[in-house]
Amino acid sequence: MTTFGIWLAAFFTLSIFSFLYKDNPFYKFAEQVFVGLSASYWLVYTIYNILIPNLFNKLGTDFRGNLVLLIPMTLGILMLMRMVPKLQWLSRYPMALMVGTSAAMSMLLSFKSDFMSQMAATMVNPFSFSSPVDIVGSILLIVGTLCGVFFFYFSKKQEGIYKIPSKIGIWFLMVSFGASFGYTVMARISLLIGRLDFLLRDWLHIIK
Amino acid sequence: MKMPERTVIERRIVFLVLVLAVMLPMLFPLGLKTQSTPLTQKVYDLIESVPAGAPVIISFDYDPSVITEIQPMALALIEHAWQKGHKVIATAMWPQGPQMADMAFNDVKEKLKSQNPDAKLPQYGEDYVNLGYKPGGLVTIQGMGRNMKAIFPSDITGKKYEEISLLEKVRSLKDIRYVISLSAGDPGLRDWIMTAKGKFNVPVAGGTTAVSTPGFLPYVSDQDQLHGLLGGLKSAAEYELLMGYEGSASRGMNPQSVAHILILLLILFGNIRAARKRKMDKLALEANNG
Amino acid sequence: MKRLLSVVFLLLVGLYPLMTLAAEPVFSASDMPWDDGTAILLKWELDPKMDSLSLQKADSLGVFHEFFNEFSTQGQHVDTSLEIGDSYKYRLISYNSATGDSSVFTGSATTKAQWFDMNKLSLLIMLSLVCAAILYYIYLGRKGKDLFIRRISGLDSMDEAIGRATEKGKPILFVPGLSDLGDIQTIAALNILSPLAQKSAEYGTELLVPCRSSMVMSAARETVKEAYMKAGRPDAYREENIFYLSDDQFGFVAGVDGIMLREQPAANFFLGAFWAESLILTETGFGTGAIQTAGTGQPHQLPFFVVSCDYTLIGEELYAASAYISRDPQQLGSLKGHDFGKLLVIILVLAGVVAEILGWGWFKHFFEGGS
Amino acid sequence: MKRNVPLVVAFISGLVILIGGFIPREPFPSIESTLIDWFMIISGFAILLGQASLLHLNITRVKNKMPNWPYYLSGLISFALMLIVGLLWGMEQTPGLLGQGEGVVKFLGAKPFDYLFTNAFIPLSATMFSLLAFYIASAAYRAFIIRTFESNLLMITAVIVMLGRTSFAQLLTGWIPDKFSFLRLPELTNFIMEYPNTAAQRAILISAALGIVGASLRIILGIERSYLGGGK
Repeated sequence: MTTFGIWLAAFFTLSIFSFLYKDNPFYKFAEQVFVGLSASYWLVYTIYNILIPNLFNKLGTDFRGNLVLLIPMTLGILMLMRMVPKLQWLSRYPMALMVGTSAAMSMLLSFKSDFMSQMAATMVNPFSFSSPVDIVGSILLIVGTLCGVFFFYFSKKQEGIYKIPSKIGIWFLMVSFGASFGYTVMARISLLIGRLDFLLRDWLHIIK
Repeated sequence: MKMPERTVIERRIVFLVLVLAVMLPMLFPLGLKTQSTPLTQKVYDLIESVPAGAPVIISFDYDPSVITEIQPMALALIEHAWQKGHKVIATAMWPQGPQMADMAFNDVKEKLKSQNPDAKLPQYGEDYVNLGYKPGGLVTIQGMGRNMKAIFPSDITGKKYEEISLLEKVRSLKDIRYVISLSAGDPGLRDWIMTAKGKFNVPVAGGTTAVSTPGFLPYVSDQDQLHGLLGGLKSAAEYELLMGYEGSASRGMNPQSVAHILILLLILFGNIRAARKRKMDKLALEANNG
Repeated sequence: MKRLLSVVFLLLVGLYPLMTLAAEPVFSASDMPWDDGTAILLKWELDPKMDSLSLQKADSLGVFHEFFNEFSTQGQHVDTSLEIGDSYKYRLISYNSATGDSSVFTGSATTKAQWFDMNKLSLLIMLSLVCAAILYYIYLGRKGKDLFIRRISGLDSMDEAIGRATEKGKPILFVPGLSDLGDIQTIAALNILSPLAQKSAEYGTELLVPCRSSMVMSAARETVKEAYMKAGRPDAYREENIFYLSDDQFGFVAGVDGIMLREQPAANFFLGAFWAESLILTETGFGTGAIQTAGTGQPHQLPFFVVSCDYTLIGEELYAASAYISRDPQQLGSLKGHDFGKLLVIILVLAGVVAEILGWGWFKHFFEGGS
Repeated sequence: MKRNVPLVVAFISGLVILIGGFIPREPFPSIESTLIDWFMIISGFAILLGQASLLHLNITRVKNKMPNWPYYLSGLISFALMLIVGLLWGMEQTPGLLGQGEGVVKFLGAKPFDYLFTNAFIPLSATMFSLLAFYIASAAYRAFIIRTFESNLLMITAVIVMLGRTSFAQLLTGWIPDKFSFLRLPELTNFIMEYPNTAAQRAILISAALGIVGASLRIILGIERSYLGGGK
């Protein structure tokens, strides 16, 4: 059955690739199979990895000690009420709890690591480095960060002298986008390599 | 309606050329070697610096769509951690993660077995454990910082947390010596940096797809928010190099390099063509006016 | 904004003394500062001749057990997961494994839970400042004060694009992203759609809006209809031009591609949330020779938009353009509050660099928050 | 009741977490742990909800014989298949309702759930994203045209990085003398990534963090209510 599995995998791989020629029934079929499998994967894993260990097992083994868990369970069931148009409003309670909690956490955590720490990381003395490459680099780092932030500053018209930092900021952004561009190309090609490797090695045994 | 057809045909030709550019170097490897970079070395050094017996987390925050890039990292990192005698705890912020973790553990064990059939292989529950998937991203990680057992009452086999011997001394994230998140997006490395490092001060390193690599670099600074970063197939190949073997990532670097050159050539030709067209349009305009 | 900034500096000046530490004895056990009372901090500085150590903790019977043995001449270890308010005894034995020399130190400490985490003082101050600024400006906006934000230059290119479409007698294509109505990027896109629809109504140019979700479609219909009314051309409004294509990501893209090839719109707008499909869309649009304007908050897609479009709204510019157009006090006020934060960063970083050059490490250390 | 109570819930849960972020002592850590516990369980149900609505949508499509309905039917069938085998025999070492299913494993070489995962799910998901390689190549030829100074800057960086991250890079520029080693492509790429790229990404992070603070603040204070659904 392992061989059959590889043929199955090859069939699905080629069905998706056929989209490159044009949209066709094979692609449409493979795509919907993907959607279906992915949905049931989530479902099965949610049941086995979350609901059973974190909820039902706890309630099953020690119901009295875990009575408080009935609250999130009720809230969870209210969440499912979203499916019923008339009772949709009930899902707002669990939503509010989740949104409130995660908003507060992400506010604290991202302010610390994306604001405070980034700010501190930019406070460097460029002249403390020995190699000229690092000195130039650190100066670029400071200037680039500040001008980049200024580019996103909307309370001032970018005229006259204020045009300069904003212009420099956009240059840095462009360099960074160029880097992202290169890395994205890299990533996409890698994925293709993986698939061709599967076809040539596991399916056709052309390479070993 | 002439235009669309030409577009479509052009596209198909480019597609075909790309397939060839990737396939040929696979069939006839060029034997190109890769070179290690500081960010990869930093991850390697982090693992090297931690003594044997220390509990560590490798988080599998990706799905099969990126296995080509991330799975080789997982293999190399697991092998390295086992070599150093670390107790590897696998977690997952993506539902497909636990499955990826299991595949990786089995592959590394198989490799170790084929290298030395008599060697003592790492034992499940003693040397490594797979705790499975939990949703919630940074909220969940924050919970791990308080109490690991509350988040993971049992592992994926259903065994209770307190019955797993390697977890005996691991009460919270603070007992972990380093976290490496193999991450393909959200939730993933960013949440580990913010929470495990930002709140609980546990060293965090990462392996990401090349797409998100540039965005993580600001975290590699004197603030040590990120102890090194593996970005894409190239870094995976570098890690294999540091580990002293050639795996799927190193093999992939041959077609990868050729395909990059192809893309660059395509950009060049595209620009030449566009410049020509602009010139022609200009001439036509002048002819019309004059 | 100036007044707020001066408050910040007064606050910062007073914090300097916090940063100094007392000299270390050879081995010390002390309550971990500013925590929940479950950890003890152990620090040591050993004789350089030693090469191994054993850190031990006494159990309830007074018997010492080793729990840590990683050697460093000068180091520290945090013993976690302790009980609040209990006393713990520690012993450190350091030795040289070759010569057999050894020395023993003892220490004890009591855990204590604190009311405030002083390491987070800077975080609290900065966060409060930014939040206060945001709320202040939202309040001003709601009171009807005119909050200034600059015009985003990408918006100017809109007129040019519409003009060109009119000239050629070709339609305009507007894709409000692939996200649903819950995404602020989609809302921003719809806000920008409004003046665009109004212009196209004035010029009598056809406007096509394909949508990925029916929710977005109804919202877009509402927006466009209203704009046509404002322009005084409700008769020109065609509901069927704003339509649902497909839920499926690549199916949607294939559909929009088809429209571009068939209708040959002279101007394309891709505003909102886009993923990997961004490239397929703009490539086709480029092939048909349309003027293309894009804008998204998805950082990975920006490079592709920049190289294949004539104008791109980068990240926050999309929200700023939306706030500029809608004049919604909540959006505007928030944006002004963020701007205050940005100004703060610029000034503090400049000050920090100067401080570092002068060797005043405490300044940077304050923002790092210690650990 | 329908609107205000949820707003209060969001406000209180947000406030407790915010205060707990600065006050390390009890009761805040316990409250936080409880909230996190609940959050995770509710998330579990939320995932169920997401999958259920997808299912509902597809069932409606098949029932009403919408265009392409046979494809949606095949999606539903594969959904049911994977769900059933997953519940019956579990996956990897996780047992299902019928235990570990040794007989089936002997026949297939793996548990049916894992078999489908390896031979259908992995190739489908990996291939889906590898399509993008083709689109990048085609766009490289047809749309990546240099026009302004800014886009030139972008393209030049992209070219350096793309070359610098190949195995050719060392061959191409290895001849540059050590004194100018920073001009070698791999070093140049590292420099670009480490400094200018980091600077710009840092600016983006800082602006985004401010955006998150603003959005979270508005949610906690109930100024922003769109998550409750039903318009503004």
